[in-house]
Amino acid sequence: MNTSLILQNVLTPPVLFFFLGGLAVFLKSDLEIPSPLPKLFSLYLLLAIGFKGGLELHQSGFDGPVIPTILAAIIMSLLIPLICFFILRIKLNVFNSAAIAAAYGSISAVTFITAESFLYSQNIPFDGFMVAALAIMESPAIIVGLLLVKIAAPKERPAERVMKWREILHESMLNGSVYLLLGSLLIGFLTGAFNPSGVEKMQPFTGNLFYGVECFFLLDMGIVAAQRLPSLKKAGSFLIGFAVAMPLFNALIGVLVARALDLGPGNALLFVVLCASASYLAVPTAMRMTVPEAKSSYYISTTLGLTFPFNIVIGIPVYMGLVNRLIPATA
Amino acid sequence: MNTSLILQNVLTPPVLFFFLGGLAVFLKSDLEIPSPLPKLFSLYLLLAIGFKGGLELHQSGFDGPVIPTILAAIIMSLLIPLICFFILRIKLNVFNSAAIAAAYGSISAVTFITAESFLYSQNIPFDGFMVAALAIMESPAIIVGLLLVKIAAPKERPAERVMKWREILHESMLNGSVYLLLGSLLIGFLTGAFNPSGVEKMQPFTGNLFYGVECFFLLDMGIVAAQRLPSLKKAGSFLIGFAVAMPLFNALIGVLVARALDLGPGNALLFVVLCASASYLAVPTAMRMTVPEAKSSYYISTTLGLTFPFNIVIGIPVYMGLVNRLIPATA
Amino acid sequence: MNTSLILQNVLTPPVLFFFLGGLAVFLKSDLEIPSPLPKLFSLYLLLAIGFKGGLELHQSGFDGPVIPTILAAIIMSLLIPLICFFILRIKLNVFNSAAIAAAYGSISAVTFITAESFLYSQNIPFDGFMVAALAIMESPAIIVGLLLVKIAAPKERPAERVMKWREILHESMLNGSVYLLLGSLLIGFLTGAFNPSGVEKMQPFTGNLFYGVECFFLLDMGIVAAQRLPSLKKAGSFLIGFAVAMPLFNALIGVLVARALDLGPGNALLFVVLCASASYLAVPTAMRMTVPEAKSSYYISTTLGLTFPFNIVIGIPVYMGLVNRLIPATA
Amino acid sequence: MKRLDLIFSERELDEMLKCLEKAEVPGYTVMKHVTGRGPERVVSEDMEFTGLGANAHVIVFCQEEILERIKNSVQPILNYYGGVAYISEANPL
Amino acid sequence: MKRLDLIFSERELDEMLKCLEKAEVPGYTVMKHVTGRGPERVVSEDMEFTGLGANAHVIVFCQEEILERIKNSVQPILNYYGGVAYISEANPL
Amino acid sequence: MKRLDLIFSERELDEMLKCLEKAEVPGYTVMKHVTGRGPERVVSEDMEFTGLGANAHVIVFCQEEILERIKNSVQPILNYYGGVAYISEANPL
Ligand SMILES: Nc1ncnc2c1ncn2[C@@H]1O[C@H](COP(=O)(O)O)[C@@H](O)[C@H]1O
Ligand SMILES: Nc1ncnc2c1ncn2[C@@H]1O[C@H](COP(=O)(O)O)[C@@H](O)[C@H]1O
Ligand SMILES: Nc1ncnc2c1ncn2[C@@H]1O[C@H](COP(=O)(O)O)[C@@H](O)[C@H]1O
Ligand code: NA
Ligand code: NA
Ligand code: NA
Repeated sequence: MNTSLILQNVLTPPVLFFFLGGLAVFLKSDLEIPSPLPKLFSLYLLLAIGFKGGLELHQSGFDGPVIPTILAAIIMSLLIPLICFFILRIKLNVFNSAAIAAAYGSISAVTFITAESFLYSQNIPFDGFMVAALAIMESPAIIVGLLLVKIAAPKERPAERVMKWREILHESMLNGSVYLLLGSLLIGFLTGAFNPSGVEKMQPFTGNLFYGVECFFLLDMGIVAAQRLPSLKKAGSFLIGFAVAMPLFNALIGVLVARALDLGPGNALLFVVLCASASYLAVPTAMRMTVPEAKSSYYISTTLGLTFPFNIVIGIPVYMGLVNRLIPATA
Repeated sequence: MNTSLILQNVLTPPVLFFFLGGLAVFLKSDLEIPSPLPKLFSLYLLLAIGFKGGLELHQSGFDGPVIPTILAAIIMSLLIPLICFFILRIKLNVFNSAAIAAAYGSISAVTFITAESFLYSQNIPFDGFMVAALAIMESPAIIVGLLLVKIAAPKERPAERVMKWREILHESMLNGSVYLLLGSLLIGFLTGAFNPSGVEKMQPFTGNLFYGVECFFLLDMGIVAAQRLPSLKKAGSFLIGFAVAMPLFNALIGVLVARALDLGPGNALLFVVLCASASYLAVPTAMRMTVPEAKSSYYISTTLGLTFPFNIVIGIPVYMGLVNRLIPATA
Repeated sequence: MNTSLILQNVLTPPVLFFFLGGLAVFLKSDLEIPSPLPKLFSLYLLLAIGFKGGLELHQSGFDGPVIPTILAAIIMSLLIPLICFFILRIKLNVFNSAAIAAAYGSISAVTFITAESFLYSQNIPFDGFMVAALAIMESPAIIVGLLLVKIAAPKERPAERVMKWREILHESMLNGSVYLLLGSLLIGFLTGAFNPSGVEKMQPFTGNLFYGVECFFLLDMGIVAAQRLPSLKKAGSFLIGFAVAMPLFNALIGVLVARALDLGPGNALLFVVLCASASYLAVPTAMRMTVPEAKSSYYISTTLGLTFPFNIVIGIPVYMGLVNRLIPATA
Repeated sequence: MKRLDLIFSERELDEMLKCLEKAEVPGYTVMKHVTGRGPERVVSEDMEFTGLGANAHVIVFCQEEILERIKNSVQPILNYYGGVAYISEANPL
Repeated sequence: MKRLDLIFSERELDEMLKCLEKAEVPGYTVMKHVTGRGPERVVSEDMEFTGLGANAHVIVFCQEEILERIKNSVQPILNYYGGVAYISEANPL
Repeated sequence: MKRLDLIFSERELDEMLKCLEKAEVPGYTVMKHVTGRGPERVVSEDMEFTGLGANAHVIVFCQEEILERIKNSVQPILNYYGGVAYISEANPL
């Protein structure tokens, strides 16, 4: 059954374009999407996800499963980095462990989108408020990561580099992509509440266009991910194993929490994907600034070179299978 | 009443995204829309405004208020720079005064668009031919500015820099943004006349997408405007006062002219906004080339750092209040 | 009759925007579409043409005229470079002749799109499988061009530059634009077959937006083409003549083949345009890498500076006239 | 041989290149989208979309005698519009 | 006069420019979107969208005495975050 | 120490970087999207979209002995495809 889900997932345009991009690198085609075009897509996707999420949050209100789900999401993004940290410390130093842990505690918006597309193509309903969970899971993981550095490695850093709370909060909340996502969420919410004609006029841009831009961006992500593979090989088998096993483990915790929250299968899948995915936007940027001792090739090649493709291609349908098995469809 | 209009204006997506951009700068978020993406939006908006304006000009024809309105617009864009020049000369030299005067005589297309969006959300009708007035007000103000330099400052310039008529016309008519706007207007007109199927096929691009791109661009404009504020402070309180008082004064003249022209409230608001707004595209570019003696930080920080946000956020609803008061709604 | 068709073609938005771009260069306007924005449009158009073509290929299947047309297209793209080569050898060396010949054997996707838009505005039906012919005609011409160099100029090259088959195939099949077009074609086909909901969700992006982006890109192409004209003058009257006469000649062969294939007038025009157009994307890139001895200004200024504008403005309606005359409308 | 670095506003690029061509330089290299601060102006990336543009950085490798010719035509432009020009030693690899 | 070339990650650009301003340089030129490889890191264009950014290349033409001041404030940044700084001779045209 | 400036078509960038790596340079910096004119070609920005690309400007700071190694492998590429390479003096800050 899972193989049929995997096949159904693979044969959608976003995943196919992702393959096309990756294949271009393996075949040494000179296909290239020059900078800053990927940034355009990335900004657009964050803006559009946020805006749509805010709209739907306004429609759904804060009743029912909304608050519990968001709280659970926050707890997951505090808990997962701690688990990851202790596993990573087996082989890596404090700086690298904390940076990678933060990335896995945080989320990947594009993985989330791809999961949404998957649910659409399977005709499984889900709720817009899940985007709020998405937006809110970025910061806590960064905070945990930086705290781990602050606590575990105070002596290894020169005096002027002792981390300040102000800096930690700044990096976790005001990171460009976190800020745009949260801001657009708020704007979507306000627009839904006060300016219904604005909602309609945004729809062709944030709504109709979305799927196509997603495909275009995944084409680029395929190229980027494939170019990270060589440095993943250098990173060694411990990190390679981590980049596949950790998402599966996090997904398992996620599905149990989703079950406890009584989420329907659509929302449950999205919740699981949030737990299983790892950040390659907000977290790496924050870590580069605040923990330059960590090797960026480690947290980039694991999240982007392996976990991201794994989730996009195999993870989502596997997690769906997990959800179907563990959560009764009547929820 | 005006405060309610201001609130209604502030709670639309374009203005909210403008705030989001400005706030990013104040909070020192690293949100950034890298060059040349803003240029993409700017080119798109000019092309789309022009095309739609040309279409509607074709539909409305040149009867009724069209020709008088356009003539009045030209007169305003000749008159306003003269008034500004004499006010600015109190404190500034000929070069700076002429450059700033030209900017305030010219128009800001994005302010115009935002006013259109405001009218939409208020369900107030307006006519497409106003775009023709927009397109036509850019050049005369540049010509006046350059003439002022030619007349008032011939001795302060080295001989080889004496301005030639050819150069003045070139800068005022063939400036990239003026040219694209006028050209697209003409293409829209021709398409409306000869190729109705083309009109329909352009609609998803120039029509449906417009509002979303406007929001995206205003996000960037918020960032850009906020980054100009420090240099505005350096420019001193005279220019700060000028950047707020002048639009209000120009708006007042504008509303009286609109009344004399017997324009309906929608068209009247657009006319007023054309008078009150100041150029940060065509005019600065032209001035940088032909009047390098003028300090670019002066004409940029006033128009972009203060007048633009003022018009977008407070100006438009205030001018609407003015129009409602001075122009009977039956017009 | 042809002049009326030319006029009808000229008065469509794509051609008008092309003129607007070209005129900007002649009038020395500073209108500019900075890099990499043209690349964005170019990637988008290839992706969208490919995807739509793949979809329609899935719908039409491989029956009827599909396979014969594609075979004929391949033969044309092998034959035309040979003819061109022998004509060009009259005046040019082996390297230049081979490079230009390859360009004329290959195709221009934007010319093809403009022809499609022309057919739309004339209400003449055509089939989606023609895009497959388009996609497939790029590579053979490159192969022939490189073979001509391999065969005709082995002694003029240093030993380490002897061309290998591997390299020839790589440049002809894995060139970025060929790869993206073929890949998107395949993805379109697979999506049509396995993911109908994906088709619908791609439509706003690949379908509705297409015409507008085409216009925007043609604005840039107008600028680029006009900037190539000076170097075309330097290239001399032989190449100028070639750049106009060759497309006409190739069109004539094309229309006869189309007649033999029993294509309807819409498909016939597209087939003729494939024969008559010359490549300025895939072929120049491939030639720059593999035949650096050829002067790039030759193959760029002919294809882009003259043949492209000629086809866009005059060629398409003239070929339509030819098709109307030589192919009975009942086909 | 000498290396000349010219930095000035993109808007004067065409004029500047004409000067270089007149001085018969063997070649030149142009980097656009450059920002910076000089004695008079701050040029920042976020203003590029207005058409004010950024700076251009032009590098010329040439013989010393060509520099004299360049100097005469380029200096007035730099004086009027702003920008800097520096020379250093450079030899072919 | 001297020419200073600084190459480091774009993310430290603001901090670096503040150092230069403090050392009272007469001006500077910035080229962003620069890639490269150093002893520790490979910086490639395809990662720019993530916000990790590319390198910046900063050029300063100034008197020798200013270099001393720059050195003291710039060196710790380069040591901590990576990047290189080289000086050469340069004279006004 | 020495500074090497290489300017050539972006399309040869990978090949060129491989040469540098083989010569064991301590690092390099790459600026893409560079235009210019040489004895043979004009490279302009508006053609970048075709995939012909622009030039790349590569800077290497290294010891003199590495230059010899670079020269042997880089020179043939420059001769065949075009491009220039110049050396100047440079010292760490
Ligand atoms: N001392 C300097 N070092 C490096 N670049 C400079 C220097 N002075 C000026 N520039 C560059 O030259 C440009 C124009 O300077 P300005 O003379 O202020 O118009 C500035 O934006 C900088 O990019
Ligand atoms: N020897 C070198 N020559 C030229 N550029 C260098 C050199 N070493 C480092 N760089 C540049 O400095 C950046 C930062 O280097 P790193 O010290 O590895 O962080 C690299 O990405 C290169 O762009
Ligand atoms: N004398 C020179 N000074 C500066 N850059 C040069 C010079 N000659 C050539 N170039 C650069 O090298 C590139 C390739 O030159 P070419 O040898 O014509 O292929 C040109 O596009 C310029 O960017
Ligand atoms: Na996670
Ligand atoms: Na005005
Ligand atoms: Na052809």
